[in-house]
Amino acid sequence: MNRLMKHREVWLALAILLVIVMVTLRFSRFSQPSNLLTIFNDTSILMMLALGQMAVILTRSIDLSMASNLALTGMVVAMINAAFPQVPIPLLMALSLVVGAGLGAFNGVLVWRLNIPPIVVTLGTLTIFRGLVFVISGGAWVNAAQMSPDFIGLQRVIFLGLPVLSWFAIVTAVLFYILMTRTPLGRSLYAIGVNPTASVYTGIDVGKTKFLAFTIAGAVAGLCGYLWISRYVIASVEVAGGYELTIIAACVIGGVSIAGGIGTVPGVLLGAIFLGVINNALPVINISPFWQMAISGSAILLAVVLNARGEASKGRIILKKAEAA
Amino acid sequence: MTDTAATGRQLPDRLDNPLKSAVLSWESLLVLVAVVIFIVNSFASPYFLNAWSLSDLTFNFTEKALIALAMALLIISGEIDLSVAAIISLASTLMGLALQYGADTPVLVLVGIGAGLACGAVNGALVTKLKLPSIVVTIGTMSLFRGISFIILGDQSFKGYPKSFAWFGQGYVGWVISFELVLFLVCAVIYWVLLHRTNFGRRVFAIGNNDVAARFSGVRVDRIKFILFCLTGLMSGVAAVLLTARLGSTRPSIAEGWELEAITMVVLGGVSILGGAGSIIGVVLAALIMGLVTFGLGLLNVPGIVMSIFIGGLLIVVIALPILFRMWRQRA
Amino acid sequence: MTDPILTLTGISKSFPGVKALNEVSLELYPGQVTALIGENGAGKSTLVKTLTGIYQPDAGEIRVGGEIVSLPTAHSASAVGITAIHQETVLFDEMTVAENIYLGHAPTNRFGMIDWRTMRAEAKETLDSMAAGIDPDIKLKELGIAKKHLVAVARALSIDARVVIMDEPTAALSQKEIEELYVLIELLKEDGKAILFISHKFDEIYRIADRFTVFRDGEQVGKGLIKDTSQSEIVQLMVGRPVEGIFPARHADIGEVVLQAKGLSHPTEFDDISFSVRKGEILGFYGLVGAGRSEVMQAVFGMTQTSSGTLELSGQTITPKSAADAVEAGIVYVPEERGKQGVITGEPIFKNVSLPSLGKTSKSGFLRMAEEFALARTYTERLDLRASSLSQNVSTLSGGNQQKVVIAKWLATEPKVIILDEPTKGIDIGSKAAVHEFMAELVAQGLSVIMVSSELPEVIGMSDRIVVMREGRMVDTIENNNLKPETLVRLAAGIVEEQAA
Amino acid sequence: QTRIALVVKSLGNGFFDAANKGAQEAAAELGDVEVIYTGPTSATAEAQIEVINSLIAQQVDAIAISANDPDALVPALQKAMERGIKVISWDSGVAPEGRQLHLNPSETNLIGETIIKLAADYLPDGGDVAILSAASTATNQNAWIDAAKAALPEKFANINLVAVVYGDDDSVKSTDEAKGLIASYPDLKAIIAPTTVGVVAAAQVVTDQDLIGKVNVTGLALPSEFKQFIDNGASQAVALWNPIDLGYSAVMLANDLVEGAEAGPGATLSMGRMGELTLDDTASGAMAAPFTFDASNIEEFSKIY
Ligand SMILES: Nc1ncnc2c1ncn2[C@@H]1O[C@H](COP(=O)(O)OP(=O)(O)OP(=O)(O)O)[C@@H](O)[C@H]1O
Ligand SMILES: Nc1ncnc2c1ncn2[C@@H]1O[C@H](COP(=O)(O)OP(=O)(O)OP(=O)(O)O)[C@@H](O)[C@H]1O
Ligand SMILES: [Mg+2]
Ligand SMILES: [Mg+2]
Repeated sequence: MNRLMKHREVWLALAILLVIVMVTLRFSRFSQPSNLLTIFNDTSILMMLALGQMAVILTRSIDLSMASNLALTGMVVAMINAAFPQVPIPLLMALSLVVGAGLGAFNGVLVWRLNIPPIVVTLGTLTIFRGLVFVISGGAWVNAAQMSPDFIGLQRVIFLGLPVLSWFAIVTAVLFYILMTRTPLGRSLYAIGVNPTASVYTGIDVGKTKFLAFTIAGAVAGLCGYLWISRYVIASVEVAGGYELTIIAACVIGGVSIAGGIGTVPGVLLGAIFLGVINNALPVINISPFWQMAISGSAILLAVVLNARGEASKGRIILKKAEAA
Repeated sequence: MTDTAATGRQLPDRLDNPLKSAVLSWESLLVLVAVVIFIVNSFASPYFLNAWSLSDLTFNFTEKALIALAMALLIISGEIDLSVAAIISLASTLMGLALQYGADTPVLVLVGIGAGLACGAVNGALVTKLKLPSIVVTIGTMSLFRGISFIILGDQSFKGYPKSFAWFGQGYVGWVISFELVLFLVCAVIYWVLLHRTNFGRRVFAIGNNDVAARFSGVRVDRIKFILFCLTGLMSGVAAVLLTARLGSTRPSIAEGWELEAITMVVLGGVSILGGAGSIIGVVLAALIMGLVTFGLGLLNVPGIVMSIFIGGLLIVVIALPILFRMWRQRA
Repeated sequence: MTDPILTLTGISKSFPGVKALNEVSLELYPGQVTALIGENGAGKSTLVKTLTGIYQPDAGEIRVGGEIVSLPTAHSASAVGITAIHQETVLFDEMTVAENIYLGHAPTNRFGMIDWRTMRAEAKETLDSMAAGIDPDIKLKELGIAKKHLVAVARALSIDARVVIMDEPTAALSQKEIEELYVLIELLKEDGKAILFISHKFDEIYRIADRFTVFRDGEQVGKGLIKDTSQSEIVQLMVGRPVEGIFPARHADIGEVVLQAKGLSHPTEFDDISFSVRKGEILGFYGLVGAGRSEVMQAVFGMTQTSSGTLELSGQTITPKSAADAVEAGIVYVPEERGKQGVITGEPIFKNVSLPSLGKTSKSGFLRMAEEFALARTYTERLDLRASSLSQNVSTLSGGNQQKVVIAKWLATEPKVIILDEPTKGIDIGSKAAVHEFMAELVAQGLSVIMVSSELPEVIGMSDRIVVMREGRMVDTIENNNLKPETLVRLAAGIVEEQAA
Repeated sequence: QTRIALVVKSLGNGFFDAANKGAQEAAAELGDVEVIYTGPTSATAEAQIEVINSLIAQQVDAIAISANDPDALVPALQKAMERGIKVISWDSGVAPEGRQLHLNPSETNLIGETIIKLAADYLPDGGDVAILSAASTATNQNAWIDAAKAALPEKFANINLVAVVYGDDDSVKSTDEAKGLIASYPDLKAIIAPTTVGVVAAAQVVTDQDLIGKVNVTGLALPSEFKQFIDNGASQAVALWNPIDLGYSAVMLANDLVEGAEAGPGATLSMGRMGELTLDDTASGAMAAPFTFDASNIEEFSKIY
């Protein structure tokens, strides 16, 4: 038990539970399984995006362009669907992965080959990608009526009791878990964040690994582009505007260190769910929506403070050793 | 050992000619870019070369550029503040609140600037006292500050600011020279002196290069970083006064997205996002370039979002060019 | 004579402004230890990095077992059987010991997934074979610096290599661990591996090396068999002039107490430390690596806060809350980690030197460059700094010269007490003598010096009195009169009581 | 040649694209008129001011604006008027001192009453309804909601308005708010969204949660964007004025001012084929009554706008 409490994931899970219990006290239907599953489903896209962002942050980088990538890829597939409704949805989904990965790879190449700091690169592509949404669409929206029923309906199909959207999140989470713990690439992501110099000495190609991290994040953002558009049934320039910071917030709450090298898949999932629960709970317990922003801001600050406290106990502790001996 | 001086082995101050390095500097690249854009603009639109047009142009960037001045120092010291736009919102809201209690112009200005300063102090305290990374702290306070505005204002807006207050955002000092522009130029000079000609500025660079070594060299790192956050908050407060005066009203959603624009100015101005390098002249030039690009394209009725492609592209290209040039020279 | 396993010919490597290696050659023979000797900045580590695929040589060829190889990455180096323990510990704090050993060449199952179980088992086996006593499952950050070095050794051994390179492997190890390393090296020799051993310590070179190669300023200036060559010959090759290894005679008048510490304690790092240092005195601090001496000194310097105890400077109680406070009071500290804590590598020499003295060179807060250059010139010339100009970037200086910049920076503040933490760590023999001579001069001028050092000859040769620390506590303070080195070692290692009993 | 700028809240909005159609139609009808269709990409006042500044620099003859903020644009528009540019607002208004006249798409009270009536018509026994609005600062939405609240007690006694929430014309926020309403008010019978983004979001939520037939979504919607929800039954009927007519009338009015007509309380100006506009004492006037779309006519109108 004591060992368990050392993990911040446990604390985060408890915090989420606490929020759920408190909301339930005021509004009993909140904790019904069906409502909780709805919240999970609502948070699916954020979870996936945060996992992609985590891969990047682990390498001491940051991707500010994910939301713009999502908007651009979403617009591309929505326009294709509107123009050629007969194109099968799986093909469109594959396309969204490819387009997203391509945009991510563009970030990655600039970071890898030109050594431009990631925050600068993605600050640039943040505006470029979103501008391109306008350019390709001429500013016009693609609305529900123009999308094919399959395009909209796929993620809403219930499979084994859960909507397909939730399954996307679950499968992504499992894949990321395997990637992060069991593959050389995943371990390299961590290694680069913990000690970039040492990574070079162990034969890791730091630049290329960062490139792959950006590509992975891009692919996730692209897929989420399709999911987002078909979920909110509108593709416009404004889609997911400002969402890049929410994604980073989910990572931070989930215990990913902005300095790289630290972070787990379960932590990030919980971080996203925490934000999802808060967002769902506020309207339900009749807290004015105007409080929402301040509350999530405070939650982020609280999370960083707790994170820092957790990491602070790093000292060398010469004396204790002396006492124990 | 004392006799080494006698051997007369004098270390020169510097080897390369300062003039030569000035010509090859980032700033001269920016001047070139600015001139080219200016010329292109004057050919592209018949309305560009007009005193009033050029004066209106400055309103597009002065407020953001005021923040960028302080942000430049902060980024040089290795920190960042993403909450500046939220500070504008909160400062403006508090000014509106003061207005409801009958405050007159001087008090309003003090409230705006004071609120900015206080928000900056909160950021500074969180970063320096609790040793937290500034990027996440300010993502948090960004929601918090704007969130407080929303709590205070809800769906309302404050309006009815006095005429004398409006002058700060709409007034002209003489002919087409606006108060905002004059204030910006004065602040630019002040920040230039502060960064490049004082002990404080020297220490800011040292901290940005290596804050551990700076601390070990007796630099009060935390105090300086705290001051820099306060300065950034203060300038956001000043920008809040100007913007509120220019709009004549306050909504919680005011100045949304400005943080990234201010940071773009700083980075385009040649300040290293990793800290330790940069200049105020570069930032002023970058602000001017962004103003020229957006206004020039605006005259052609190009939608703002397309302008942002140019800005984003400019950011990457201007930073990539010297790197590509160096790589090309090394290969040759 | 057997053929060499590894042959280098005509290797050159330049960095902007420095020719680190100029057409050097080197041969390594199976079952033999070759010592690579040279002053700081001679290019030893650069050679190691070109051999391990981290740097690409500008010219020259590398042959392994007679065949020309190219080493574009660290992987390709281990693939041809070259492994190295680098000078800096290049490990991962947040990862487990097992993963630190196997990162980059972890065993995988048939799906390409990392096989954690095999990895842990193999790591345990390697560590046990070294008698390291390290649990492969704990995170690296929980280990002390010496154990970390052992992990680095285990990592090098986990690669089945023909050539093992060790770049100053003993710099951070205590005597006991050094002995264990020697045993390990013997085993590797018996295995027929070729070993390249880099060290500044002649005693260990004479103890374990069979051959030597000497570098000077990036060039190979000599090589031969250790048993045929005397130490002074090697030193002569190394510095290009004879160096006498005698510590300077001092003529300082020891005066009244300047700094007095009473009962300094810290919750986790040290407890009840009391000492005093007098005008014109050198107070030595001896202990094994990790004894907590640096922590005490950093507390005196205001970098960390003590939980109890008092500090008196010239009879007045001071409580430095930051380094700035300490500098103002007249206490300065030359840190151990030069690159990280000592110099600001991105900035030129004169800015480094003037940084703590800006109050003096400036006028009401505004910079005066001329004054800064004058100040920097005065002090760097006193220390005989080797640089091309005062605007040269500190990062382009060699380690010894960087150290001089740090000392110049502090002398410019005209301090009362100067604390030197491992002032000659990793510094070559020539610069070392200069630093020692300079310390003697400082005390002659009436300064008080505290010198933290892990090198016995240095401590005994330079100090007036010696404080010995062990595991965060003060063991004893001894006058340096005909002190036997063994006495100090026993005190530091904690075997005094046993002897008495 | 007369140059009239049609400034909209944000580009890319189908409603405003339709208004532009009408504006171009007016320009063609007038002959020597060029319409500059412009606006920011994000619906903020600051961005709109930059657009206005560039129009001032281009010395256009008139600006017809649908404002993102009634007050914040006033100084910029006053500057435009000082430089001799005619300024009118349409759709979403500007405070009187910032424009010469305002064209309301319809009469505020009429709209307020219509949005409630759309819900009440399908609730013979009355019940709980809630409003999902755009931004909390949106002038026109707030005016309609006030009018609706005023009409409730007398004309729709059995309708119970339980909440007003704001989706900021953002599809995600609107979706969340709609879900919040459904979760908090189990007896909710109708969601009224007097904004085209909100109404689509609410209808999608109702469709997703299988509440078709239980919760009726209504409000103001563009037929082309909303057709499917009339088709699937998530909504019985929605209303809107014709944006084409609105854009057409705005350009006609602006042109009238350029040609020397005076705006002021009581003045009457021409709106071409839409007839005449008589200004009230705040110098604003209404174009026409809102038009209701239901299953009988949605097919036809969805092809137009
Ligand atoms: N990455 C680099 N960039 C620029 N110069 C470098 C770099 N690495 C090494 N140098 C320079 O190359 C020269 C050789 O350095 P190297 O580290 O090989 O010396 P060394 O013999 O290992 O010295 P030490 O005994 O201090 O470890 C030095 O002048 C050093 O400053
Ligand atoms: N476990 C560790 N992890 C990382 N660094 C360590 C560890 N242990 C010691 N070090 C580093 O090694 C150096 C020596 O440790 P410390 O300063 O506590 O002991 P000391 O008695 O002063 O030893 P030294 O003789 O090296 O000065 C310090 O710079 C410290 O940062
Ligand atoms: Mg070396
Ligand atoms: Mg030490």
